[in-house]
Amino acid sequence: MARAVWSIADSIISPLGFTSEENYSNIRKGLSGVKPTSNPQWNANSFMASALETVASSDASTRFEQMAIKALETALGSHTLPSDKTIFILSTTKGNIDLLDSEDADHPRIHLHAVAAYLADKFGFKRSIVVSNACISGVLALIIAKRFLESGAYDHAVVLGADVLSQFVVSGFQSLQAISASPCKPFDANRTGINLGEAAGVMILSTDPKMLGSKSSVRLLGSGVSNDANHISGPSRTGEELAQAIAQALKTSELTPDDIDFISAHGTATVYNDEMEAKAFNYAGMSKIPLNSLKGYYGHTLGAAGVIETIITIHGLLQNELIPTRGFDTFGVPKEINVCSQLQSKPLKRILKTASGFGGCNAALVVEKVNQ
Amino acid sequence: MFISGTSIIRKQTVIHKGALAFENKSVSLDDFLTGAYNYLSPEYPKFYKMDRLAQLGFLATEFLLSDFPIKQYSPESVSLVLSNAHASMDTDVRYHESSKTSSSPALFVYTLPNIVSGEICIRHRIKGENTFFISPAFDAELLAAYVDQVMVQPSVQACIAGWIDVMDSHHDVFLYLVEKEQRGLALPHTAEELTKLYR
Amino acid sequence: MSNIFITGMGNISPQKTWGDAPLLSEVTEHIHERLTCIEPDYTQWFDPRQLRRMSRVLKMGVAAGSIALKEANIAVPDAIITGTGYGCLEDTGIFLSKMVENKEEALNPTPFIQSTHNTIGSLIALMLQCQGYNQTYTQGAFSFENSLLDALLMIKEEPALKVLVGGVDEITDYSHTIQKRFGKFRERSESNLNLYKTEDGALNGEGAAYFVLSGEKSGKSAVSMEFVGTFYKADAETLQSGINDLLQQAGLTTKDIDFVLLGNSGDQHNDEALQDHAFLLFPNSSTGAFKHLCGEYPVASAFAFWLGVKMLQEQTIPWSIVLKNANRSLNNVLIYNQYFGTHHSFILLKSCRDSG
Amino acid sequence: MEQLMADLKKQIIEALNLKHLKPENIGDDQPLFGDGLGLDSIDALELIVLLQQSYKVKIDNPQDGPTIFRSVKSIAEYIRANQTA
Amino acid sequence: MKGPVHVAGIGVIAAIGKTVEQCMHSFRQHTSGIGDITLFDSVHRGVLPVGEVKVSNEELADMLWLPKHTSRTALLAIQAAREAVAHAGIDLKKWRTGLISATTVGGMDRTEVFFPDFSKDHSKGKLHDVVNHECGRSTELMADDLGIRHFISTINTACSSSVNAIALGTRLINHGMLDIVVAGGTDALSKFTLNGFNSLMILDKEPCRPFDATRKGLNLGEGAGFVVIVSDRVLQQEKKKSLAVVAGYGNTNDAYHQTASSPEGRGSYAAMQKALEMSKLDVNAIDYINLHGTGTLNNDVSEGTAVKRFFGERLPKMSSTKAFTGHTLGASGGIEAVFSVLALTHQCVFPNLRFETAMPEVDIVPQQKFEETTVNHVMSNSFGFGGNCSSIIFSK
Repeated sequence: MARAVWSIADSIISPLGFTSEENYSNIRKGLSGVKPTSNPQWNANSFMASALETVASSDASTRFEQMAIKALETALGSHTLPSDKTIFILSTTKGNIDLLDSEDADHPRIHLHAVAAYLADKFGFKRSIVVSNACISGVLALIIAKRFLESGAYDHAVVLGADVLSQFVVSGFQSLQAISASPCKPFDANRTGINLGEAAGVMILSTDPKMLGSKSSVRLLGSGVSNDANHISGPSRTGEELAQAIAQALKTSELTPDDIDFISAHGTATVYNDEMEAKAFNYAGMSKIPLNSLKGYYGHTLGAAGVIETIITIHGLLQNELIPTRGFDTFGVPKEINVCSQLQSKPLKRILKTASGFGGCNAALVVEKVNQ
Repeated sequence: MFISGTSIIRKQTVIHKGALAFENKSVSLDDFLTGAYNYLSPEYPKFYKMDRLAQLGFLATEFLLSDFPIKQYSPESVSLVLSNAHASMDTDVRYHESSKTSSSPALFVYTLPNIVSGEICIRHRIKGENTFFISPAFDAELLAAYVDQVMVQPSVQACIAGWIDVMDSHHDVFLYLVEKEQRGLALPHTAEELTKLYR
Repeated sequence: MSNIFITGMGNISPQKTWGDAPLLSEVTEHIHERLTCIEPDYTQWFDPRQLRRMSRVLKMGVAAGSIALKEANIAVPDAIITGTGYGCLEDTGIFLSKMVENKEEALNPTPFIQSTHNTIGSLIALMLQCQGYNQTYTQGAFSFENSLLDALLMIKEEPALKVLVGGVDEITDYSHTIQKRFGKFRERSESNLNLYKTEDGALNGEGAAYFVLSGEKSGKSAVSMEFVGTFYKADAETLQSGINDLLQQAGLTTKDIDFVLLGNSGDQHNDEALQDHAFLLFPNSSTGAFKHLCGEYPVASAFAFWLGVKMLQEQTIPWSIVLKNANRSLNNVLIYNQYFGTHHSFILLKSCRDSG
Repeated sequence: MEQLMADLKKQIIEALNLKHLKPENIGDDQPLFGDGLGLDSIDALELIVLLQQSYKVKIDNPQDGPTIFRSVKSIAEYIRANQTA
Repeated sequence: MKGPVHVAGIGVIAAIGKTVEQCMHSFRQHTSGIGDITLFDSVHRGVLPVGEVKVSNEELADMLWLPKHTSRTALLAIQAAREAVAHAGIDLKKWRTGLISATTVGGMDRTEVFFPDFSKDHSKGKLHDVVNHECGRSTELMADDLGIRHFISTINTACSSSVNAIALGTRLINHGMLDIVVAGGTDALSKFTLNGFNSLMILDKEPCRPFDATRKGLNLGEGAGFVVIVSDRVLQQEKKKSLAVVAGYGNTNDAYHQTASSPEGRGSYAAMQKALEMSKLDVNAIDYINLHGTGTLNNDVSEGTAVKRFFGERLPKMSSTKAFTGHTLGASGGIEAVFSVLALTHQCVFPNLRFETAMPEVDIVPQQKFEETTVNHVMSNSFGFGGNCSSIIFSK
């Protein structure tokens, strides 16, 4: 029997706040970080994005690192983790890619493993690894952490998901014509693409229930990961593969679809992604289960998305609240799904977090509330 | 867990299961890659659209699976755990250059390391899980430990794992196949064996 | 001592390896992408009627066998053992292309008859009317070593036997074209003498060499074969323990090896590994290489065998083969061959001048 | 007939690689097998192929070889008798 | 340190069965495997009968979990060798194990696929079709599959190859160099051999009739047969049953002609003699001979004459099983070694199908019915082009 893996602390640094609680309360209020953004370094013209204007680089650290450090400091708080029993996992797609634009293009920390080592060193973690698997990186990093903890290789894991806006990423998504000129509308009939965003989120996982103290908490259950084997940048036409990852997550949790109370979907608000997800949830027998996408609040934060969206969903789980899908008003996907459009109260026990990304990858993770 | 095959590409030389399979040092890396493709003649014109990382991954798996019928496993039961040091930096730099004039979407889609995983999955119809780690150097401990954890997932039968790095003309690929069953000369899947095989 | 003596040798190779000239006093330079044998005039040994149906590889093999028997001063051996990785490629190619061209109609039988690997050894038997043991091994780069091992067992079983053992392989236009497409062989025409100076891969070669092995010393037989060991897909540790076991059984240690003849082929990847390993195992021995002289082919170790025996017989080290000279007298020569990293073999040759 | 035999001699030398012989060395009636030219059963099979390729004359039973291939003359006679054109 | 070398496991695939058990069943039922070509294209399809293993390459590859472009020669070999190893039930990795295989065509069945494209344009043809062309490669594929690294060898002395493989294995065990050897042979049908034998005009257009007066030639077949031979020590320590012991073997050359056997069968006589001498048996002790018996005019007279000379008037029971399987070339010695061991373990002799009238040249009347009878010593003959002759004796 694998050891139980608990979430013992978390943090989010985003335009919606500098702690998870602050973020959650702003989302409850319906606020969004997405707004017209003018930053000549990123793009000559103004564009719609969720940018974190209050964090700047320092002499020692880049913007990316500053965000990461703040998130780590907040989450770690008073927790001291034994360095030899703790693994630090960084989830990011591009890390310090904006250094390519700076005068310091040869900066050693342009390489992802070097950033991870730098952050690990700052916080005294002996072992760090980097997961860079496109937009499922965050969920995947949680799954990897969970596996390392279950196997007994480590007792604690610090999972950091982070990505920043940059000329690189903005121009890239623009070249793909994927960026919406207005705030994104996941699963909506009038959706026109994504908004980019930047954020950092940290989850501290542990196998030691004593670390939980007296508060209610959650444990990570089963997971599933799959590949479409269809197209490197377009999602599967059928959604079978995401459904397969979900089925795998349920199976390894020893649950059925009915045991899931709420789904935090990927919901990027591109035409094809949202269609694919709708098909997948049908395949998985989950068309009736309420779901949301948090992209309307944060934009697509790439390597951070899986972590911060899991954190917000966990907070909803603990509060027995369903967070609505900001931007959604007219149902617009070819298969029936239950898109949550209003803040609701409901007894919740388990949630499912999914993500899908370039390269055809999909990930799914089940989280369960445990009342102490 | 057992290592049933390996494929190495470095110094413009392909070593398959320990034997020299293809070599051409007198040309550029790109010409070497096309040479190796022509040698295999797999009739997969999409190869020419790929970036170097994906081309290397394509070729290495082509060799790795050339004498292994991976298709006998169900698509869902085969996984991929890859790693490297430079992520997609080789293509990132090229894309970044292109973005100064007009951004190339064809290049941008390759600016993620796991695109190579996607290409391999498409080519071999692999639908199991994939993971991409970034490490400063080939990390036998990480691969041995993590691949074992992937392999104990109930649905997983086989896993293609290893190291696939490219930056400018530097390239270093070491892919291997892990299976639950020991067949033939398969070696135990341990960090020690991996270190030996990688050397 | 094993008491397996080499009493006669015949070698047709890309060098002038027959006749009376001192050992490799002249090295033949080939400027071509493959090394081809320098062939003698076969009519000096055979009636043209005997030669009329023979392909090149058959002539080379039969001639090498005949030279070896002459040197050993025996008319008919007790056994004939042949190693060939590729067999008779030319006839195989002719039959295949005719089969395709003529759409399986009206095919000449001769190339088919002579396409089988045992043609070389059985033709020698037929010409000599030798009804004894007749064997052909075809295990890639172990073909010659397998043959030596068989001879070794045979002489241990019956020391009076005189066994003709050889290794024969040819390059044909078809085989060269196909092998080049595998990218293992270099494609540029350049001097074979520069083989180890560039990184382009191995140089395709060929050759035919036969030896008379016997449990009884005679004539020039101042050299014995102590052991032969083959290692398939072995790692460095297996090779190390393998050579140590073989040496121990022969009552020797790595320190006793005076000269190591290495199977460097010009393929840098495997050459580096081989050389590093040899320097590690035999730090104080002289080392040399031979494939710039004969090229890479499955039975190249038969060329090395000839070279090693000659070196011990004449007590000379040809300058053209030296990689490292440790200035040692020549008593034990170890052939440490490798073939594209998958096939490794050890053969130990020993001088027996002193033991009378 | 003379021309046919002259052609045959050239073709036999070529097909059986009898380079040490010239056409004039082969007598019309000289036995080809055994002590004559020293040909053997493989040569007989080669001659069957030669007749089929050059003269479209088929010999189905190799046992007929010794009679047909006794000499150049007997081959020529067989060709004449069996050529359909 | 010579001790008896035992047969501890057998495996076979041939036109009459994919396993030992299926072959035994065919023998009991007198079911021949000779029929039309169905698995490859040839102008001789429908004209020349063959002994085909009725499983396509794809099915074989699927069955064995091997890649589809693997040569048929290797696929057949792996099937038979796996059966033999499983039958022996010994963990090969615990001992010094060698693999000695025999083949005459190697990967020719794939080279034939490669060659038409290649001959039109030398940059064409898929290289994975020729990569395993060499005979030795099929053995390496087997070694990789069975996990054998200690010693590998391939023998190609045409149709006598596999007997020589088993003999070499026995010697290596006797010399204390190996503990276990998987030995035998394999060959797949190919257009190359079919046309080759056709150019020699020794293929019968009817199912072959070895030793019959009306015989017209041989039928080609395909398959593989392997035995696992072990030292006495292995047998004791692994607590296994000995199926048979290798009592003697002989290898000679007829030195008469490139393809034909001498009329008096001097090479075959000498091979039988050497084998018998080594076994230290009396000539009358041989209970059954599995003859080479290809069905060609030349072989059967030559072999028949040698057998008559060797055994005198008191001939043992004998038959050629090639009327069942076709002539499987390099595999024949291995397949027939398996049959010889079966004769000992099942105490039976196999029929020589389709025999009706004895040859006028030499009066040989082979066994015509499957029969259960006392069999203590079996001789198996295999002769080949180039005059290679081998004979082997298995005893209970």
